[in-house]
Amino acid sequence: MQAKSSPISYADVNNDIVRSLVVTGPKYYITLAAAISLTLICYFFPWFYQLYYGIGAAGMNHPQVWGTYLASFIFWIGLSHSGTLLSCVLHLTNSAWRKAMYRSAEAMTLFSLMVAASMVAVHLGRPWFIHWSLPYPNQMEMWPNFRSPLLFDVMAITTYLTGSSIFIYMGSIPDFAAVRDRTTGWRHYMYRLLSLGWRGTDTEWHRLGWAYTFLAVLIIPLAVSVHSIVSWDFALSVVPALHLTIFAPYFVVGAIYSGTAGIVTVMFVLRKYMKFEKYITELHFDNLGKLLLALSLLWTYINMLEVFTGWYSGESAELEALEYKLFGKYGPLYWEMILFCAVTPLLCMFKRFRTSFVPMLILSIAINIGMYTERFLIVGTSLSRKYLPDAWNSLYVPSVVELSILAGSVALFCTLFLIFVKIFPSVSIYEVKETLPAPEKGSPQWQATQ
Amino acid sequence: MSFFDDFLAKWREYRKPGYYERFDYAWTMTIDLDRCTGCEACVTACQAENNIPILGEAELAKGREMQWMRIERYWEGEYPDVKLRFIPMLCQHCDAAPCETVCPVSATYHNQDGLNAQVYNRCIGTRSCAVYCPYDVRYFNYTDHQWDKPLDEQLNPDVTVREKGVMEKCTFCIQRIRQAKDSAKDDGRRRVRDGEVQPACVQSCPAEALVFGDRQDPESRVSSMMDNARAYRVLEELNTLPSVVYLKKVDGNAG
Amino acid sequence: MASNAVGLFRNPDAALAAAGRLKAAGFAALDLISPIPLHGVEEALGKKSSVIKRFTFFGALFGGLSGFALAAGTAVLYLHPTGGRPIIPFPPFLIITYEMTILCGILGTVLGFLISARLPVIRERVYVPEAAVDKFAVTVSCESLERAQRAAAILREAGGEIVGAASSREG
Amino acid sequence: MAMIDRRDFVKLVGAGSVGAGAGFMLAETIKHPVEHLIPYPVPPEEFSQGIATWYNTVCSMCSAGCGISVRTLEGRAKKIEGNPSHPVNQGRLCALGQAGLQVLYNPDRLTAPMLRTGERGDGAFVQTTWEEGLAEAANRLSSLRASGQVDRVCFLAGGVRGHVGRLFERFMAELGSDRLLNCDFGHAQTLYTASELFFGERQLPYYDLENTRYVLSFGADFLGGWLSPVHHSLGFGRSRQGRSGVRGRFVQIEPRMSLSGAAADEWIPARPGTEGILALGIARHIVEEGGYAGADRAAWAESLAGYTTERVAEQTGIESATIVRLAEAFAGTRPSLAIGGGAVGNHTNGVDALVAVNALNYLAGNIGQTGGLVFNPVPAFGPTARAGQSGYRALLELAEDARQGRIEVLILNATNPVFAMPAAAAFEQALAEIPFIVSLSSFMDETTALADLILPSHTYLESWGDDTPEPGVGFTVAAIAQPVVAPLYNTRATADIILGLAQELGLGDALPWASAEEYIKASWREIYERAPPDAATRSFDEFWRSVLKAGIWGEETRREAAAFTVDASVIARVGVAAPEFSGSSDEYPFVLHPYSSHALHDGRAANLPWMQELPDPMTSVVYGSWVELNPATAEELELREGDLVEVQSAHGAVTVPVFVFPAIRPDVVAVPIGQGHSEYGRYAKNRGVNVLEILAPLVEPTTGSLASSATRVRLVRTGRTARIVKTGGASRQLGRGVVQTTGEGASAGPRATLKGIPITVEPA
Amino acid sequence: MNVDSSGRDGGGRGADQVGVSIVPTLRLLTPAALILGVGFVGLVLGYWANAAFVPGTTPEQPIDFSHRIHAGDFQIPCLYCHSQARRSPVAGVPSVNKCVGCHNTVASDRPQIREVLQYFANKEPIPWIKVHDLPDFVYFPHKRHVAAGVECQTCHGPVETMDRVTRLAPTKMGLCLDCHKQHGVEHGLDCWTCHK
Repeated sequence: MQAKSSPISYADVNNDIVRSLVVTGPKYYITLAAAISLTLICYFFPWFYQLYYGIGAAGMNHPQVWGTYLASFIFWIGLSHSGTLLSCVLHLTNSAWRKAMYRSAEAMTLFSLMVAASMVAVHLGRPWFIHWSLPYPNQMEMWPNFRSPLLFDVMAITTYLTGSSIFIYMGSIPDFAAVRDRTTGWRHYMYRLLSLGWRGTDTEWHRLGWAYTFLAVLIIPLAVSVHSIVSWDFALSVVPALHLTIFAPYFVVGAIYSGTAGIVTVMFVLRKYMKFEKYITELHFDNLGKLLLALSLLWTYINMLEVFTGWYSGESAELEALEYKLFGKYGPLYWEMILFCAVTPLLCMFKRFRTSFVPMLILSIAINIGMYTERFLIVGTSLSRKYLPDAWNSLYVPSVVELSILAGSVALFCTLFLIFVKIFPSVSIYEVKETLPAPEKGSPQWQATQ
Repeated sequence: MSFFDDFLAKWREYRKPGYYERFDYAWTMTIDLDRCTGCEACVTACQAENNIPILGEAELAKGREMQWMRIERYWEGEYPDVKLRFIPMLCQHCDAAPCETVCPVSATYHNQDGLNAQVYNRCIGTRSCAVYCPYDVRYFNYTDHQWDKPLDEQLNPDVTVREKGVMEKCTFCIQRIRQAKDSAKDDGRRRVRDGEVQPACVQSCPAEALVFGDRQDPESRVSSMMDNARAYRVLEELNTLPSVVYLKKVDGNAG
Repeated sequence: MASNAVGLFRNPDAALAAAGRLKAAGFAALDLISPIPLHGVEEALGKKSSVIKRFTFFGALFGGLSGFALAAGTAVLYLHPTGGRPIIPFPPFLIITYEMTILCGILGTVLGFLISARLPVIRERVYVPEAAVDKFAVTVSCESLERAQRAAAILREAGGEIVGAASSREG
Repeated sequence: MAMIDRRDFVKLVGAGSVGAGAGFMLAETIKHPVEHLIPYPVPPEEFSQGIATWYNTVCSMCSAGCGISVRTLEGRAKKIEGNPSHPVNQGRLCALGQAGLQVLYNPDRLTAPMLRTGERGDGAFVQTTWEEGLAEAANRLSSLRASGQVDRVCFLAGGVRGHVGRLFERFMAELGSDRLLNCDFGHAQTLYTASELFFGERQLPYYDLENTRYVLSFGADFLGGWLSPVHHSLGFGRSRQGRSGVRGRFVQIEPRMSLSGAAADEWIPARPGTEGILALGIARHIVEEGGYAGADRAAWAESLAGYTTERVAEQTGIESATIVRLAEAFAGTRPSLAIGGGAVGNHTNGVDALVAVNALNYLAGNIGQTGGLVFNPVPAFGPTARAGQSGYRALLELAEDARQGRIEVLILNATNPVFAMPAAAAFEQALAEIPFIVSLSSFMDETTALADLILPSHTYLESWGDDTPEPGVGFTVAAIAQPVVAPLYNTRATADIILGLAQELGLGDALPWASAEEYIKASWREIYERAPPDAATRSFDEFWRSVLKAGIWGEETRREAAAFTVDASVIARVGVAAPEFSGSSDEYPFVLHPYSSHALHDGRAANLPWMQELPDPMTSVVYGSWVELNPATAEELELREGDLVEVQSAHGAVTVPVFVFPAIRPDVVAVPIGQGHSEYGRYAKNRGVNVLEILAPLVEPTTGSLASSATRVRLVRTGRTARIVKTGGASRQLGRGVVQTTGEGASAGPRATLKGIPITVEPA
Repeated sequence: MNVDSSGRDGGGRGADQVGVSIVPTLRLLTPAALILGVGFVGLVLGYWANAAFVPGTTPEQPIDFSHRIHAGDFQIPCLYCHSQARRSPVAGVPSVNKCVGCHNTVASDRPQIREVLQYFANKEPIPWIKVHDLPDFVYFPHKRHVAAGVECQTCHGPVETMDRVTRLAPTKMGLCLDCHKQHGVEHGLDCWTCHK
């Protein structure tokens, strides 16, 4: 006998979510197998070939020494930007609609960060020496160069990775406990460990609340700093069209933008295949849609700024770089980006669009394609139009290896996410309960009155 | 107390910008564009001295050329009064080098000869230095290069043969500079004599367009060359303070 | 031998009320186990606020200092003059400092949380699994069986259902 | 936790030992592999490990004869640099010269004597020993001698200079055949003839670029590949900026801008073949208005009467104003210098044109002047083989004789006529008629591929020889070429091979030397006995060693500038006819301008990877060949860079990609010579096209040398495109001030400030 | 309780049995952890053992030339045979005729010496095996160090006591740096001093 006022009761929440963890159909296993094999074939095999042959396996040349690997790196970092950041912001502003989706959003952050980190290794010429970029005592008495923007990256990403993984874990402790009680065998033991023996006493709740808030407060500036730093990899150079002060906000906005679009995609998938229709509703897509609209406008604005400042400088190098970007060999890509990231998102002005799932899915994917293009253009166009015209030699075209690794990185992300949904309750049990009426009690406003 | 003073002193030293100013040499190359004929003797000289690999047509078609010393060519005007300008372009060994700050592992830095050093052993191949270099004079080993036997017998034992994944660039023939310093030490001299060191390109230049020396020494030939109204640096507006100084081409009328 | 009284309630208010009565009756060692964080428990049970913020603060402080020390120290240990900048330039090192501040701040917070919430649990404690679903449990640990029975009585009349089996378990 | 029971213990031990094993192996695998230290059994003198030894010798990559010092380490040649004490290159060296190392260490060298087994030209050879090889050749020769048909033996040499060249002459003389031909494509035969006709001696004067103030160059790419580029570059540099206050001016007159054209202050594209006429136009202006006051003024006036400024302007396509300006500047600036060569000499009026250039020098009074034309003393060895170059016509005769079966044996050395002759000459087919061909080449070039017997010779870095630079430097110099490394393969020095043949043929008493070294030494004894000043004090051995050490020997014997006058008959003969071209201008609208490419020269360097990868200075193209078009022409034909076109002449066609070249006459197309080898090693084979194939067999009447610039062609688009591999990108500066220029006399100005903004403030 | 029991798939484990301590899990994991740990320790030990007890290389040389006899007992200075070290970057192994120089009179009857003479007779080099081997891409001029009065033993160990030369420890960058720091070598820490 459940509370009439609401379709779902506390118990249902537990049941549904525990079921989503323990009950696994063949479809899941097939998908997982597909994802893993794709990762192996498209990601690891080409990478090993590249390790053997050298970066020459990719299409880069002189002076176009950076290519899709770096673009993918920025892209994945960007994708990672919404999850935790959004979750933190919404947690602090205590908005109810966050609660059903933040867990998977944070997971997205985590895994795209991991993929991004792996792209660094793929990008390096001698990845077997990648540890030299970490500060550790060694017989060579050599240390990394802390003046380097790339080292800022190393620091920022490690911090961000640590931070967001801790954040997602802390949030899941009570749920682990709940799952622990309902499972048997190895799962039970696993969750026992993961839940650290959580009981849900008032003290524990109280401490968790504090810690969680502090983490949120710490992570917001961190997230902002991370993508600013990534932008400085470019902005601190003296390359025309990269040496721009606007770059940090440009990157951050772009990152949150693509990240939010990513969340939409993930939400759709979860809703559809994990049977979370009850929890992930029009409300979420509506809000995310609004967010997307706002972000797209902001992004467009900064993009126009970039073009304008470039043109207004009137300096030969800047102008050339700009012209090449807009109308050069890569010109079509630029306009494709404008279409996907500046024009189509305007559809979000209509509530009917925002609240219809499939169109939102398509939009979100389109946006991310556009954003990838943006990253590619940043890397691709400016390097091939630097100061000395004589060096503008040959066009950079990504090689098969590069493209396959790009595809493989997506597969890698999917693999990680698929494993995640079977270990983490991908919808937060206790926070969803908070949005429900207490058993035998009045309206959902109940705990708001406290 | 003394420790504190010591600390302060060190602090001041390390906070002082322009650290390069206290180095004991400031090797400099001047290139007289009015003498340069674009004959590219320097290019081959560099290739022979520094074990620069033979790439093959395929690699070059991908635009992966490797010439530490390259000749850039710029046309001016239209037929019939058209002019072709040559300019030798090599690592400018900037005092304020953008490439140095960006390397995460300090594989490139400013060494005691005031040179922009590239340490192959340390390089992990982020290629960011090449991106940061406004002169595009850093070249990346996209793969291991082969010399058809017995061409490898020519390789210079004083210079490393670079492996794949490593960035490389002009060193001002550091091996020759070391040689000169060595012999200076041998006959008990403190410093290298002017003209004692000549990088391969300078040595070979048929038009004597290239001059090499220490600009700290006011008596040296480079100093006198730099003391010239035609002297300029490429992309001076970037304030990278290059150690390569060009002398403007004189645009003569045939009268 | 100590023993516990555990009362299960169907809604938080009842549980809170019961807890309040117990407190009034001089039972100190109260725990209110709930599936969701309850607000206002502090007042009801008079628990003092947490020490986590100190951990966060000092963690961050340590991080900041060590961050700059790391950057500057390593720069001095092996001199690599780069780009005409000083050996110890501020702008880049401040970024390192910033990142390290946040990193250690986060780690400090986690530490603080674990310590102040007495996690992870090594020796078994009183636990009511229903309270992880939709019940609200009030547990009292008493030094003697008599007091436990008294507590149980109070809980019962507050409308709680006594879960006897949960009593007297020592890990 | 509980005690570990036995099974667990075993597990643990297992894990531990497995780990240990793994660790041990890991440490083992990352250890260094075994390397060996191989000492010399008996080290050569002046050898010392890890320290470089420098040997001075002579460069023979081109005909300039620069002195080189080769750095050797552990018996391997590491680097070639100019020999500082050699007056020609004074320590400097061009790209081609430095690439000599890749001749020595070329992977495609012939490593041992070989006999042809399969059909001619299908490249099937079997290795043999030197004894057999020499015997084989000797049998052929001796049988011919026995039957008194020695004149059916022909020696085709590439124009080796010095005593090795002499050895060939003596060998043929002893053999009794007069068929010794020297043919070197790059050889400026018309230039020699021109100076013979005008100055009355068959050797080149010394062009004193260093001290001149005004140079009129008629088609001579003196900085690129003409005669002695390194020495000319030295002169150019010094004349430009070497003297305070004075800056030499250079004017280049040629249809397609060459390296020298780019370096010049003014580049004047006269109509191809009319440069000589232009020269006479200038000459006439000097005689008539320029105030020429020589005794023979009348004679000149008469013979030049036809070349009025207007007519010349109309013939050459250059404004009269320009002609006048040039004339006045040339006559007005002292000292000035006119040089002619290159394409100008390769027209049907080549010799006349070059004579005209000489006349110009005469009229401006540059003869024998510092900064003008200085006569060289007679070379130390007397006239050398190069002077006796036999041109295209001689080769045609040879081919004809071959067809008639009048050639039994052909000996080839350092020459590749099959590559250098136009297809119209059908030289290859002619060779097929020769029963026995011996090649002394060190590479499998097109001609050697047709040989029956290959006796591979050393490269110049392994063999003995000597040389006098040509043209000289105004005084007598000679240099000895010595081996710098031990021979790499089972090859022999050319001289040794010839001497060996002589032994086999029983000419030992006439050519008594056991080895090339001995021969060279003996011949230098002669020079020594020509009594150098301190011959009394020094023994020959000291002399010999000192020359080897210095790598150069010279006498300060200049020819004092005797008042030079031209014979009236010569003056009367001065005159340049309009050039002839093969093919009518409406059928074949373009004049083909083949030029020897900067890196590959006449194709001899096509097997050197460094040269293949050396970007062409004007176009930055590497590997492969191209055809240069004026932008207007390209526009008109709707051709863009990389479009494949067929360049058709009346005598053949080649298919090449288009390169739009801003500095070439619209009615001229230029194709570099050097690529298009069908043999000659992995780097050269089947790459680009050989434009020489399609040349018309027109000859310059006086010398009988091939008029290689006298072919007209048309372009036919194929519709296909090919990527031109080049290292350069955009070719305009876009106002970036990369190459900055200034007006003349700026050098006098105040010091430029080079201090950038010092980095003292930082945002923090 | 019906609410509570609804949809319970936890195998009906009673509420009362649920424990919260993490200890059971740790217990469960102990053996695996132990095995891994021990394995790792083994790895480290094995690596160290190889480095420590198979120090460098002690190769079998073509001629077992004894430095103990020559440099130790007979006190022949190093630079007598390795004469290049004084003026060249490489110390150099003596040429065969240097050996023969002494040995065609000294102890020329010993079998090993006969081998040397044999090598000399047919003008073959002796294929010595390199013992002291720097890492690649390092430039170490013996000349400078000899001139600076660095004892050969500093890097090569007490060779004069070895019958068969062995490399005591692999030469690593740290070694060079320490020495350079100790003796305050001018710019001794500049990378390009050794790497070019």
